[in-house]
Amino acid sequence: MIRYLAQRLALAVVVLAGLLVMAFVMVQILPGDPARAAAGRNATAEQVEAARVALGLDEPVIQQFWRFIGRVFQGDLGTSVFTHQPVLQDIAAVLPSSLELVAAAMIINIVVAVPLGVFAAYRRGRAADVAARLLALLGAALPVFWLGLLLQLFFAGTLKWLPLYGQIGFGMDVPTITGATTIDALLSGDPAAFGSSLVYLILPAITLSASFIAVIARTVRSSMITALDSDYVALARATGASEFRVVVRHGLRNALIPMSTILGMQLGWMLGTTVLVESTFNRTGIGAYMVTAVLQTDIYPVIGSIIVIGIVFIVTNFVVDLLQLWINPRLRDSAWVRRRPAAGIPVAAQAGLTPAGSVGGVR
Amino acid sequence: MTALLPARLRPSSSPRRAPRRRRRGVPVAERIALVVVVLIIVIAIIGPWIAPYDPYRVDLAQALQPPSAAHWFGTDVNGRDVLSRVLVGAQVTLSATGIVLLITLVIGVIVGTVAALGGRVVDEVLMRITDIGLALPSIILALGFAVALGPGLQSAVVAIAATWWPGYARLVRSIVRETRHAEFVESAVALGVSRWRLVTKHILPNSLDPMYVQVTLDVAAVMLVISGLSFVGVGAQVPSAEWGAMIASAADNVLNGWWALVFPGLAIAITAIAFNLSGDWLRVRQDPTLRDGGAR
Amino acid sequence: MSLLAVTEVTKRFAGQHAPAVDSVSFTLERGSALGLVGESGSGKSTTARLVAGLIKPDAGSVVLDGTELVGAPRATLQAARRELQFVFQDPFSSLNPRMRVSELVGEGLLVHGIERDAAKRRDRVVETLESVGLDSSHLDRYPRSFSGGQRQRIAIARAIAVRPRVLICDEPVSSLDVSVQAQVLNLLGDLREKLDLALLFIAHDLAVVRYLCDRVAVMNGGRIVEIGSRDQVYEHPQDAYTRALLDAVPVPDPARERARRSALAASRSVTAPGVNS
Amino acid sequence: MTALLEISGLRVSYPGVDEPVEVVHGVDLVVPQGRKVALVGESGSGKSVTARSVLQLDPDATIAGSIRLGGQELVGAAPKIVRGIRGSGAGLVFQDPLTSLNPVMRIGWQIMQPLVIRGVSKKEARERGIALLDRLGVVNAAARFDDYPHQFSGGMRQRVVIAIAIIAEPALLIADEPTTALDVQVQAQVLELLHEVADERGMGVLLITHDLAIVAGFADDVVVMRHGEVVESAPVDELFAAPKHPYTRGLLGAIPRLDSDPSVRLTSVADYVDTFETVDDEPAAPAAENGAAR
Repeated sequence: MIRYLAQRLALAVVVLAGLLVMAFVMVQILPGDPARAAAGRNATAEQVEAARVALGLDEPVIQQFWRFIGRVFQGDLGTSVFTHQPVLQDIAAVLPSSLELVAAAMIINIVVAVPLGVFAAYRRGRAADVAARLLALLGAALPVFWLGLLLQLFFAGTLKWLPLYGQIGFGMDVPTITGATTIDALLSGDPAAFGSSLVYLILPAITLSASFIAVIARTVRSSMITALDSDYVALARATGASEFRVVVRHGLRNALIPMSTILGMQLGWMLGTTVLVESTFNRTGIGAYMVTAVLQTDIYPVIGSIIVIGIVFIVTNFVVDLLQLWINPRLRDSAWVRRRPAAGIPVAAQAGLTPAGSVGGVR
Repeated sequence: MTALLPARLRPSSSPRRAPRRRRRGVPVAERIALVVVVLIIVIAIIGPWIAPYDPYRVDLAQALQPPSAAHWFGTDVNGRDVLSRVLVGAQVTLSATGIVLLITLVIGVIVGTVAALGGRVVDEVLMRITDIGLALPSIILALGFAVALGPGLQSAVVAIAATWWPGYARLVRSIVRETRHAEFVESAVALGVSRWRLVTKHILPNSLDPMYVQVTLDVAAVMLVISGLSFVGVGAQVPSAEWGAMIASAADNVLNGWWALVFPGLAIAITAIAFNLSGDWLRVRQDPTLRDGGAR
Repeated sequence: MSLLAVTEVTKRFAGQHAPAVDSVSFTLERGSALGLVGESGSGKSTTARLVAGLIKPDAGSVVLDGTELVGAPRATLQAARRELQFVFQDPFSSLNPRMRVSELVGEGLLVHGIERDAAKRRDRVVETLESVGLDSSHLDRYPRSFSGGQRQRIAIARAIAVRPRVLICDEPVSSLDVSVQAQVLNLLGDLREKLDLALLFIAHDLAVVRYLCDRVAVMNGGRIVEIGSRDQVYEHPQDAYTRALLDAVPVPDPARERARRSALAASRSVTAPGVNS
Repeated sequence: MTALLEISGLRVSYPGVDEPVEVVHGVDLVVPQGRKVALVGESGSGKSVTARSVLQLDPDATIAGSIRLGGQELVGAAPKIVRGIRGSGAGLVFQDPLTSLNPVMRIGWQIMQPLVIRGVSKKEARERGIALLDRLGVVNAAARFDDYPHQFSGGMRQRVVIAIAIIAEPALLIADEPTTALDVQVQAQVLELLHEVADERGMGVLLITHDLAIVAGFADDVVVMRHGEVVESAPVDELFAAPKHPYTRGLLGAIPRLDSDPSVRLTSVADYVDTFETVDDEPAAPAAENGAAR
């Protein structure tokens, strides 16, 4: 167990270090002169030079790298040229809204995908299976942003059931406490605003979850099939256990192992996919923030967002690794972990042919 | 020569469920998908010649015309013929996708093979690099590259390729490692086969099949990222007929010009479904437990 | 001088406490058959791979016909492989699925430069196939169209095509049905005589080893606990482990088995319940 | 001697590519109360399919004929009746103890399950489980009751599987190659254990195996199957002393034994009956084309 934990922690640290190196390299290869950018358009040569020294750009690369790392650990991700705010402050303002969207999408994802996968496995080749396969096919093929626009067209345009886009109904306002609109509405004790913000969340959340549902349904289906075909399930049946008991207690419990790994990775990927969804639905969030920054060639917000999303990804996956300890008793046995050939690779990547590409959403 | 029977009675003599959905030859849906794939590739090649109108000619008088006999897919907000743009866009989107996959495949196979067959240190270093690549969604990393290289289809292609290869390297590595420890490879070593022959004749031929499947399945995935980047304005730029960019320019008129939005999206969706179905079919076909007789 | 002399060979795998193979020594004479028996995890398969040079030992020496193979340069090892061939346990995974029978059996002739001419090589392949009970009609087929027994014949043909002097067989019949197993055992016995082959035969089945081998080594926990002639080991086992092993082997004779059970029950009532492993 | 299990005219088929494929063609078999019957055959003989059809564990299989367990007809019986006899009418032990235990469940839970689903209190089920495990030779059974399967060796796992199979006190135990995956010493222990437990509880046993040697010491009656049909069935002494069917003679002659003269050549089934080696993935026609086994 200790060995497993150490292994997973070490991996997380290595990935984090790599992430920072990559972020630094990106800053280095950027075209244009950061000193000039910092000094402003009309700066004189001396001013630019002064800015260069002030930014430490005259130092050797290695030294610059350590300064960069030091700044990151102090929470200094640079300053946005356009908002003139520290990047971390900007991100703190927009991230909760994205997390709210991701959480909603995750709930839809699990609620729809797990039962679908279980039914598809149990009734292989029949209606539920065909539905799951169809969904998987569509989920992997429909462009997220296009799906969002189609949903707008249908539910907002034609049926007029749901709002077209935005964060909350016109004329309503909630104080910014956390940054996640639904929670802010709840905290400020405004049920109307809360309802409105929930309604505004529906279409974006469905859009965001669409491509992920398919993957979870497929994962659950295939691990359920493996479990249902196994000797231990046959043995459970042979002792007279009911089908429900066989499917849920024996099958689903085993299906949780690969499922939790993939769900963990999906959380990170969903945060990435907000880039497309938030643009489509005009929501605030880290995705929209990044797109704006890219279009304005505003370096630090982009790099900062990459670091933050990367950290969220690393932390989530470490939490999932901890969770696996609880689901999979074999991991508590250090001898077993050592014997396992590829302990360093996510179970998801070991599970089948497709590497991370099968996690769903837009990579 | 397909037979479920002996497979279920094989060594453990415990009857296992055999996959149900097995028919002779290619199933109908997959057969259609293969035809569509061929059709799309043909369109991507000859698109510019069969387009009825100039896909780039702006004619504001013709803006947002609904589908009609003259304009089957209608016209967009600038009065351009949507059908022509979709046809020409096939070339733009698919060639960009193809280039990404080609770069990815080459890097992935080289890195993966070196990691699998090289020493432990080499393996460890290469795999940790891929870990980082896999720790972030491609689209996020691609945004990073895009801000470095400036918006544009080329930088989108470079960005996606740069972020996509780790998955391939991972896949190649795990397959090659598995193949390397297969008994027939050990048998070749025992026979006295040279290292070169071992890799080229025994290991690689038995490792690359899953790669073809992965590439086919990834056509859809890569295409979606390219069009996604174009959609948010980071990929293909304004007049381009890239499908994602077309959707982006139609997005502002969702409610009064659905056709400009729907048709390029359908083009993406149909292409993606066709490639995915073909990939699934390839996967089933090459799976040794499902493979039918017949020498190839 | 022995054809093959293995001395004090030891191998410990990374991350394991005990060595998988611990100071194993034995010799193999020209044309003789040595059986290596043991339960799973006894190190018998690892020993076979160490001898064949598929794994490098941590210590010890393997001398084939006067040539030291441990630490030998590639070329020496390559040359030795012509003399020393290997047949694997599972004929479903030990044949490259993408090669035809002609290529599989001819590969050794090709890589050792024994028969460079394609037509002559083909003749040799056919000749070898016939010696294992297959024929030229099988040449252009792939392994998947053969049954387990036939595949094992192909694997044997592949190994003997280069006319080795030592054939190492790692559990060659344990994945086969009884009736097919007998055929393959008889084939190995015949080939041994016809080609003057020395056999190193690894098996967990003591009866199989007794049938085929004139000398037997019993392995347990990476060590050889007893080695000797067939009669010596089977009729007068010296080591307690060997005796326990022999006692556990069932014999297809109801009367004998009943007698053995009642003897066992008698001894059981005296001592505590059996080994728990 | 009343018949505990009576199978007659059993036909089992599976959905095939074009039409159902029959793998068991009219098998008759009787397990009398308290007797041990061995069902012997090589791979593909249909022995396992026959045994499993008693509990109807494979939803794909189509079963015809008659299977009576303790007088109760099971073919065509309501699912509820079939489930009722699983565990308490007949218990099942599989070949591979590595795969027949759920890896994420404590072994105690798995042993108790058959009792708990029959309404026995958890406390009592636990006590009985520990007692049974102790009886089956698991040292320190109470302490190991809450371990997970991967913490057990193969032989110990097989004891756990046996405990699961017999805890609900079935009248019949079906053991499907219970020792094939085990080393020879553990095999002897497990067989002996099965023997003792069956005698103690007066259970009938149906042992499925390919190994005639273990049959000799275990079974009272032997049924030999080949290609989905019974070729011979006889009391064990009779069968070994004077096998009637040439296939049985071939099988017996093909086994290397510790008590025979090693210079006497093994015979092969092919010396007695026409054989073709069945070819995986390519039955019928291609097998005939490949029929080169000699």
